[in-house]
Parts: sequence; structure tokens; C-alpha cells
Amino acid sequence: MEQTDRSSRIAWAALLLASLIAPVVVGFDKYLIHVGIIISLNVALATSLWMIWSLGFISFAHAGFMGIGAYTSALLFTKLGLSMWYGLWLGAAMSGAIALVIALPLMRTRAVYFFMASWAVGEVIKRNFAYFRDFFGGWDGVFNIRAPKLDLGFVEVNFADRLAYYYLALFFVVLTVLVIHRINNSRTGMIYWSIHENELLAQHAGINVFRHKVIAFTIACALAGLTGALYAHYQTYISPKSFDIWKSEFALVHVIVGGLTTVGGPVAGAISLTVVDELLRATGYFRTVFFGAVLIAAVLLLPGGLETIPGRLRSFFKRSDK
Amino acid sequence: MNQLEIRKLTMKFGGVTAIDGIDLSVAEGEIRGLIGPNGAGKTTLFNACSGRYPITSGEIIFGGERVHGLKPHEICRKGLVRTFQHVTLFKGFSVLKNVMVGNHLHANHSYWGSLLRTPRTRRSEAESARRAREILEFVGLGNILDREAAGLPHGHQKALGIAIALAAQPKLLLLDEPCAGMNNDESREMIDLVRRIRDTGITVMLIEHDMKVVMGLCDRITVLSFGTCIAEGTPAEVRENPEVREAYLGSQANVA
Amino acid sequence: MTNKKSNLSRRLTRRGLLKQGSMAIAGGLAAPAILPKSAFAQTRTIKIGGAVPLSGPVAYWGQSTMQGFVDGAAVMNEAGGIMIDGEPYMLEVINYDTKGEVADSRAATMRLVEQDECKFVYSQAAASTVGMLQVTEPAEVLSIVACWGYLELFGTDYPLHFRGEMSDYEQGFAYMPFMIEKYGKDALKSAAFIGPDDQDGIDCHFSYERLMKHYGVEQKAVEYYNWEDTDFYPIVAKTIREKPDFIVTSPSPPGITASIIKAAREMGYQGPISSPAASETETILEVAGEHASGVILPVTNINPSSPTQKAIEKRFLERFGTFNALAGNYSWWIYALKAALEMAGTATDTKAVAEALAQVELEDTYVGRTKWAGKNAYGLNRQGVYDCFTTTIDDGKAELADVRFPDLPDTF
Amino acid sequence: MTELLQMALTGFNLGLMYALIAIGLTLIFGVMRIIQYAHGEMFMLGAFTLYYWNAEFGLNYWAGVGVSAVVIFCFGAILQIVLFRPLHGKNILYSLAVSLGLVLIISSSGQILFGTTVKGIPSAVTGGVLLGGTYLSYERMVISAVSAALIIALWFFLRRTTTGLAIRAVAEDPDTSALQGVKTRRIHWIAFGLGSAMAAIAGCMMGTLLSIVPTMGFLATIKAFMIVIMGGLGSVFGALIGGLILGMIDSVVTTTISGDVALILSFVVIFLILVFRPSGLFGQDWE
Repeated sequence: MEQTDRSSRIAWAALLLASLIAPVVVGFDKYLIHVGIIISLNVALATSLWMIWSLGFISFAHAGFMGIGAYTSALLFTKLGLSMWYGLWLGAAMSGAIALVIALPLMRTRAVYFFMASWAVGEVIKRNFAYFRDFFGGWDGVFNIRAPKLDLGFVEVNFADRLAYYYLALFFVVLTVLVIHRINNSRTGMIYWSIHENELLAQHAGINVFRHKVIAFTIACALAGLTGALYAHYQTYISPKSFDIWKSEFALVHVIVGGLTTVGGPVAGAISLTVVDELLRATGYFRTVFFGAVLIAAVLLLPGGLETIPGRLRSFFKRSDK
Repeated sequence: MNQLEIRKLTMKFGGVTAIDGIDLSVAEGEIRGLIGPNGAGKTTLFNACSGRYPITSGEIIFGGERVHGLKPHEICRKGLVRTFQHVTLFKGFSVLKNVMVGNHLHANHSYWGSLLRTPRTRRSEAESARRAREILEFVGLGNILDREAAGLPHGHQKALGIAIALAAQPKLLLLDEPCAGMNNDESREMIDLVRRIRDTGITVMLIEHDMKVVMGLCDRITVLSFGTCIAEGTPAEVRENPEVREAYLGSQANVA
Repeated sequence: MTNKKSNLSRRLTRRGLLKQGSMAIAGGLAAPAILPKSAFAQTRTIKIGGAVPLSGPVAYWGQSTMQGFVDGAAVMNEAGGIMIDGEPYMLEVINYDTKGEVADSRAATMRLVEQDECKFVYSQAAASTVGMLQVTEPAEVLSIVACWGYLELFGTDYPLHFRGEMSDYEQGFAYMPFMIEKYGKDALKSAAFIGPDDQDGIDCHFSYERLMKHYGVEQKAVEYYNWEDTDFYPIVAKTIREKPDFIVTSPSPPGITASIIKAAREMGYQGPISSPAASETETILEVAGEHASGVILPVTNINPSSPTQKAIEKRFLERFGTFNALAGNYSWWIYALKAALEMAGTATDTKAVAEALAQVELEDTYVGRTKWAGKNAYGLNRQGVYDCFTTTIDDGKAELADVRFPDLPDTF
Repeated sequence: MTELLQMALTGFNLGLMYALIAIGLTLIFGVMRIIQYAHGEMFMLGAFTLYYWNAEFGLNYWAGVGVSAVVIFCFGAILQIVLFRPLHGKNILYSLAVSLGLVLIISSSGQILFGTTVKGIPSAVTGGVLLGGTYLSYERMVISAVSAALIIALWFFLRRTTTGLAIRAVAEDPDTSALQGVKTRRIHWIAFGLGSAMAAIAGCMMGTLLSIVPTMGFLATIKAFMIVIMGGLGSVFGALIGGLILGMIDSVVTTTISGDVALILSFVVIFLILVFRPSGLFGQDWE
């Protein structure tokens, strides 16, 4: 297994430390903490999408499965009063279960056809939320999905407070990235990338490609469901529009701009593009135009994505100090 | 006991009969040659045995067990492993990692193990790396473990293809044109490698166009033409067989 | 009716484009992108924040709303600002785009309330309103929005939330009397409703259901199209099969309204068709062509006629390079807020300002007389009510047919 | 009975119009394996070019359609050369990300330039006849005829002309056709330009039928991709059949049940087609 070399281990530790002390650095500015939470959720979504990519295909149903997790957790709360502590795991489980059922036929398709079939799956999921008005609330969506409380004996933490939710979201994001990082840097990751590199040879080397594809898809969608539940309890309101095709596309864009070959890619992509989107908010009409321009520039001017920057810098310094 | 028995195998692709009722059996520890003009159905036979394409009718018995209809990874686990005519490797991986994917089969793989990095998983990964190095030494690539597979010269890529197959600890190894595109020295090395593989107890069946290699290496040779088996026997018998000469060795008869 | 030449001058003048572009850049980029800022450091200022859809499918309404506030603030600042118990306050309008999405609107409102410390905010359309209210009510910030549905978000448990645009229900009490006068009560026994299948469409239908019940009109058919639809033949065919006396489609933009009219007329349906959200008669005439007759648009004054309306149009054309009737429709909000601030004598106590705003009645605005109502229906006077200008289109000609203040029932 | 006839007729008209949008995509998606998400934006730009040509400046309608086709052809070709050529041979996801960026830029700058007000293009052909309850609008007939004619023209172009054959060769196997002396670079921008021009023409046709607004492109992209998938990659005939299927589903199911069900149903149909016939009804294999 490639041992993560020392410099990337330092990079991960630095990133974790930075995100831990970020609220203090920004002087607890509530709005910037909100941006931090949105970054965490985008990182989790992009990284779980990247896990599917490590097997060689891209799912456009990712926002749909995030929606399943969100709706499960939201309805458990609004209809049964179960707090998010149940909603998180049941949401992830539900999302994973449905992913498993859908993966069995879905994995028969290949490359761009999988891409289109997953797009159809995403659309069907979203429109079912909209169609069944009485159960899912239709286009009106689901209201007041309140954040949970946690009784730690000596203090009771109410996660409606934004700072508390920031660290809660951070905890689950770190958990998600760690799980995906661990899987990727292990034998399982090697099998995934072998399927990515050459599916035919992998099959003839004794790897049950279909089974691994189904399992990877299920895990990734379960993690997306987890992110969905976190999203629901933070936004306190969800509607089918929150999980439409654009969310899947932006998650994909985060992975592409960030970089396709290591876990660092989606993380870097999600952080930088979420910040860019927020910075552009004040530009009114031109916001989407600028974002589109940044996206195209990133893809054309930085082949291989943001993750190649450390490598480029290293080679740049090596060349200059010769 | 026969390692592989093929009875009345027929392969049809939408009206085209690529293989028309072939009977073939390969004894244990033998090096069997499979020759015939292009389009005779050689590679199709390999595809049938490895489970890549479903067979139309007939039976494939490997080590006494029915294998036709199984999926490629199931057949591979039973010990029937093949290489590909056009070099297929995990291009982005290092030489060592290519082979470690190969011996993934016999290292027990568990998701929890990967997730929690249990000592058992770490030990089995180290073991897998050790065995991969052994196999690479065996095929003569021991010194370039960390090179990327894509950048290797043709000869090394062919050897790596075989190393990946060996990693799956085969009982029967199907080699699809191992010496294609090789000069004399490389061919001689490949012949030596195939002999050494056979000496470890692995039965070998290989498709090859280079007559010197086939005649020098194989214990018995099967000749296919238009999807049927027209001759089978020792290299000497095959060379003399008039049908073979006419169907395949026609123009080269006086040269051999 | 404006001819071709003039609407070109109105819509695509070079000056207009430059102005529009530069205004957005000046207004937007000048502010350091993410850190809090204030333009008028020296004199006291009141910040008014806007979380409106400036891009995306609902941009048309969002931009009109923003123009109303930006223009109003500029006019008031030129006149020396607002006098609140003897102190002049300048107005500063900050706008953020919400792309018409709930989550984005919530983020934009958070930034307005928490970072820019706005005490008064505005928004447009259901999605941005829903996003905004989750932030403004707990933070006790006063909001003026346009939202035709989500009635559960209205009234006593959201006390600082004003709806500056009449929903189809309130508008109906000017529209139905006009229809009865024009066609007679017995010609209007049954109606059919066509609307988009999103929350706006479902809410508008709910308003119409209540209205029709009030006027004793039987509702024959309810059909929903989805925004992905590009052809309205199937839906209109299904609707006119029920033979309703008249059809209402809401909130359908001008283009879709025109397509529905065209399909209905082509399939032989002659009854009146009305669309309260279509405020562009030109599009309807261009798309529906000679089929555009028997059309009733109880929206707003599409072609400015009164001196106030003409003055507003001139000012908007100079400032923004474009003007559409909806911008006029929303232009009175900031003046109502000004009156409330002066009446309450405070720029920070939003509860007092809200109490004052509920009593504000304006006379001479783009939409004539305005007041706030809804005490019985929603528990608080939070629903803006104003003159309803009904335009009719008959065989290719659009004209203002009626102006009346909705005579709301006392139950409202 | 008349209802069935009306449904069938509407479905047929709708199908041909959708097919017109999709065949452009077949060229780009089928030939160059570029997932061109901004195809709908070309559709929108085509409609607005005709709008400014015909409705604003009052010039001839059919000439306008020609002009918008040429303008968008050049625009598509330039886009291919500037944005997509550097990505050639790279992972397909990069071209997808660039086309997504294009969608954002074109649709929102469309809103800024053309204004957010809804516009309409007066139809060149008006009137129609009521055949026992079923309305035959001349305009829809003309549009269906134009669509059918264009589809057939493209089919012949790809079969009979040298450029057409070159395009199909590049679609089949770019390397070999390059070896045969086909200037693949030139073919790429021609195919891209042609595909965009087809979308522009579809934009003009649909623009006169319905209203136009800068954000209408995305809906056309959804329809185009649905059809190309159903019909099969790179197959013009497949795009025609896919278009007709989608048109029929939209017309019949919307009239009988509801619009929502029609949409959900069409996505389910796509999913099943892809699962059981992985390369679409008539498409050739992908790899």
C-alpha cells in the first residue's frame, strides 16, 4: 500500500488544525461559521462522490441519495419526534439500502451509460419527493427540522447554536473523509483502482467486479445520506429543489476542479469552490457568470486539478534552487 | 488425470460459428500448443475457457469440475488463469502493485480489515507484497518493482502480464501469443520462462504463431482451422500431417 | 400600444446596458467581498438588506424588487435622508443574490443580518422568502416580501413579516367583481385552474379555491404543468374538455400564459382566460398573435398612465436603463417603510416599526392607494392591499379596463 | 375518438421537435464523446438571434432562421477550438465540467444582455383547421415538416457526403481515420458547429411556438439527453425514434394522467433502456 508520505500527512494534520481553530480566527463571526458548515457538508458530499469515481464511474444520483438521507431524518423528526441522533444513522442506512437495490440493475451499465442511468435515478428520486405531497410534503418541503440536543452530564449542548453545529459537522466530515481515505489506502482501494484502470483484467485476476461496484456504491450513497441528514437538521427546511441535478453537478465540479486521483482532490475542490461561490455572492447578476468563468479557467489552466499544486510547487522549487 | 477437458464445444456469435464442436483434453503438467491460421478460433477458445464469453453448447471440465457458465473471476479462483493477446496491464500502477492485485485472490480481503487496519490485514498485505516480489524475481522483473507499468518496454510488459497471471496461483495457465512482437533473444527468454513455469507443476496451453517456439516448446500440439480441430499430436506428427500442412503449413512446409 | 421602435429603445439601449452593468458592479464589487462594510461611515445610516433572486428562473421578479429599493433609497438620500426624531438617517441598500434557492437565501439573509447588521430586509418569491424567514424572525428583523403561499408562515407566529404583494386571493376581490360586471354572474358558473406544479402554483390554486368558494363558482378542473413542459396542448386539451366557463392560470409568466391562450383558442375554447402574474402584454401579443382575445390580466398597470406612474417610469429608465410594470408594483414598499420609521421614531426597535408600518396608508404610489389588512384572517395587519389595475386584451389590442380597490370581506 | 387523434397528433409534432433538438447532440455527443451540457444554450441563443433578427429588426423570418443557424455554427465551432480542443483525449469529465461552466456563463449573461423579460417571436405561419374536434395548426405542421426534412438531410449528409463520412469515421475510430488522412481536428469543429446549428434551428422553431427566456436552454438539454440516450449514441435514426417516444409519452401521459407522472415515467423508461440495452436502442457500443 502506498504509505501516505510524510508531507501529505503534515498537510492533513495542518488542515484539521486550521479547521478546528477557524471559528476563533474569524472572531466567532456567525456568518463565516455558517460558511464553514457549508464547506464541511460540500467536502463530505464531494469526497463520497469521489469514492465512486475511484472505481471508474461517476454517479449523477448523488444529490438524490443525499435527499433520501435528509428526508428520512427529517420525517423521523417531524413525524415520530426521533432526534437527529437516530435520523443520522437511519438516514444513512435507508440511503444505503435503496442504493443497494438500485445498484443491482444499475451496475449492468457502463461508462457514460452509467452516468446517464444514474442521472435518471436522481431525477426519479427527487420527483417522488415532489409527487407524494401528503407524505413527503411535495414541493412545499418539510419545515422546522430542529437540531438535536446532547446531554453530556455536566453540560447540555444544544446544536441549534451555530458554533456547536460547526464542530458537529466537522466531526462527521472528518469521519467521512477518514473512512474514505482508509478504504482508498488499503487493499480495497487497490482493488477499486484496479477496476478503474482495467476492468477486464481485474475480472480475470479473480476480482468480483460487480460485487465491489455494488458495495462501493452502497457505502458512498450511505455516506451521502449521512451528509443529507446533517444538511437537513442544519437548514431546518428541505424541499425537492434542494436535491436537484445542480447539487450533483456542483459536487462533481468540486471533484474535477480539486483533482481526481487522491482524496485531497475533492476536499481541496469543495473548500475552494464553496469559498469562491460565497465571495461572489455580492456581485449580483454576475455571480453565476463569474463562477462559470472560474470553473472553466480552473479546468483549462490547471490540468489535473488543485491537488497537483503541491507537486508543481515542489518541482518549481527544485528547479529554481538547482 | 486430465487437467482440462473440452467436449463438443460450440461458440456462435449472431450466426457466425467461431468454434464448431471441438473436443480437446490437456493432461496435467503438459505444455500444449494451440496453432492455426488467423480466425481459426484460438483466442475464442481461450475466451470460452476463461468465461469471458458465454458458450453456445458443449462442456468445459477443469480439474473434474464444470466451469462453463461461470463468471471469469470464479473460473480464475479455480485455478484456470489466462493472459491476453494485446498486453493488458494496470497501466497507472507500479510493477509491484500490478502483481499484488493478482495475488489479491488468496489474501483474504475484508472491508472491516481495510477500514480498521487490523494487524491481520497488515500482515496479509505484507505477505502479499513479499509473494509479489518473489513472482517478479521469477519472471525476471525483480529489479524494476517501482517503475510504472505503462513505461515498460514491450518484452517486460509481456512478462508482467504473465506475472499477474502467476500471482493468481494457477493450475492451468492459458498464454495468448506470449512471444508476439519479440526478437530472438526475448523469445528464447520467454521459452525458458514457460519451461520454468511448467516445472513448478503448472500446466500450460499457449497460442503462438512462431513455429520455432511452438515446435521447440510444446509436448503436444492441437491445430485448429475454421473452428474445428483438424489434428493433434507431438510436434513431429503435426509437422508430417498432410492436412495440417495443406490447411496451415502449406507454403512453409519445405522451409521447416 | 407601444410600437416596435420604442420598446427597443426601452430595452436594449447602449446607455441602459452600460448603466445596468456598471450599477451592479459598483453596488456589488465595491463592497469587500466577504468582510462587513458600511459606505456612509460618518452620518447615521439605516441599512436595508435584500436577499433576492438576481439570477436563475425567477430573476425577472427579483431584479424588479431590487430596483424599487435602490431607486427609493437614492431618492430619499438625495432629499437628505429620513428624519427620525430630529436626526437625519441616510439609507444604504445591500443586495445579495439567492439564485431563487431556499438554502442560498438563508445564507444571504444570515450575512445581511449577522454581518451587515441590517434590521430591515426584503425578498421576492416563495423560495427566497422561506429561506429568509428562518433567519429574520428569531433575529427580530423586519422583512417585507412577496410570497403568494406558505400561509402557515404568515401571521402571529411570524409577527415581523409583511407581504407587500397581494396574493390571488386578495386580488380576486377586485378581479371577480370586474368579471361579473363584464360577463354577468350566470356566465361564470364554473372555472378551471392551470398552474405550475411547484409550491407557487399549489399556493395560488389554494387562494383561488377560497375565492371561488366565496363567490359560489364551481371549480371544474385543476391541471398542473411542470416547468420542463415545452408544449401546452396536452394540458389545455384536458382542461377545456370539462367545458369551464372561464380559465384562470397563475402564477404563469407572460410566455406560458400566451402559450395557454394560443392552445385554448386553437382548440376552439372561447371563454375568458385570465392570468394575474403576466405583466407583459407585448409577449402575449407576439406569441398568441390573433388568438389573443378575451384575455384578462388583473396584475398591475402595465402601461404607466397616471403622472406618478410616468414619473417613476422615467426615473427607473434613467437609473436602470429598463423599466417593467412589476418594478412599479414593488416601488411603494420602501416608502411605506420610510413612513413607518418616521412614525415609530426609532431605527432599531423593529417591533415598534412593525406596529407603525401596519397602520401606514399611502395615497399616491405606482399602485394608487395602499394599506395593510388581514387582521381577522391572519391575526395581524400584514398583507399589503392596493388598487388592482386590470388590463384586457381583445383581438390584438391591450387596454387598461378597470382600476378598483379590492372590497375585501370583513372576515379578512 | 378525437381526443386520441389530438393526442397522437400532438405527440407526433412534439416528437419531431424534440428529435430536432437531439440530433444536434447526437453529432457532438455521439461523434466526439463530449458531454455537451450547453447544447440547450445553443438552442436558446438560436431563438434569441431569430428574435432580434425578426421581431426586433422586423427582417424576414426564414432568413432569420438561416442567419441564426450560421451564427451559432460559428459560435459552436469557436467554442470547440478554444475550449474543447485542449481537452481532447483527456478524461471526458473535464469536457463535462467545461460545458457546465458554459451553461452558467451563457444562461446568466443571456439574462443580463437580453433582459429577464419574457419575449415571443411572432409565428411566420398562422391559422389552422378544425377537423372534427382535432385542431391541425399549420404552424405545427410546418415545424414538423422542417424538422423531418432536417433529420433526413442530416442522415443523407452523414451517408452520402465526404465530410459526413469523415464525421462518421471519426466517431467510429478517430485514430484509424486520422491515419487515413482525415483531418480530425477540422472534423471536430465542423461536427460541433453543425450540432450547435441544429440546436439553433430547433430553437427558432420552438421559439415561435412558445415564448423564449434566457433560462430555457437547460430544459432543452434535459430533453435532448433523454432522447439521445433512448435512441442510442451517435445514431440519427435513434434520435428520431427517441424523440417520437418521448413526444408520445409527454403527450399521452400528460393528457391522461398528469405532467409529473409523464416526466417520472420517461426517466424510468430511460433507466430500463440503459439497463437492458446498455448502448441505447440503436446506438453502437461505447468503448
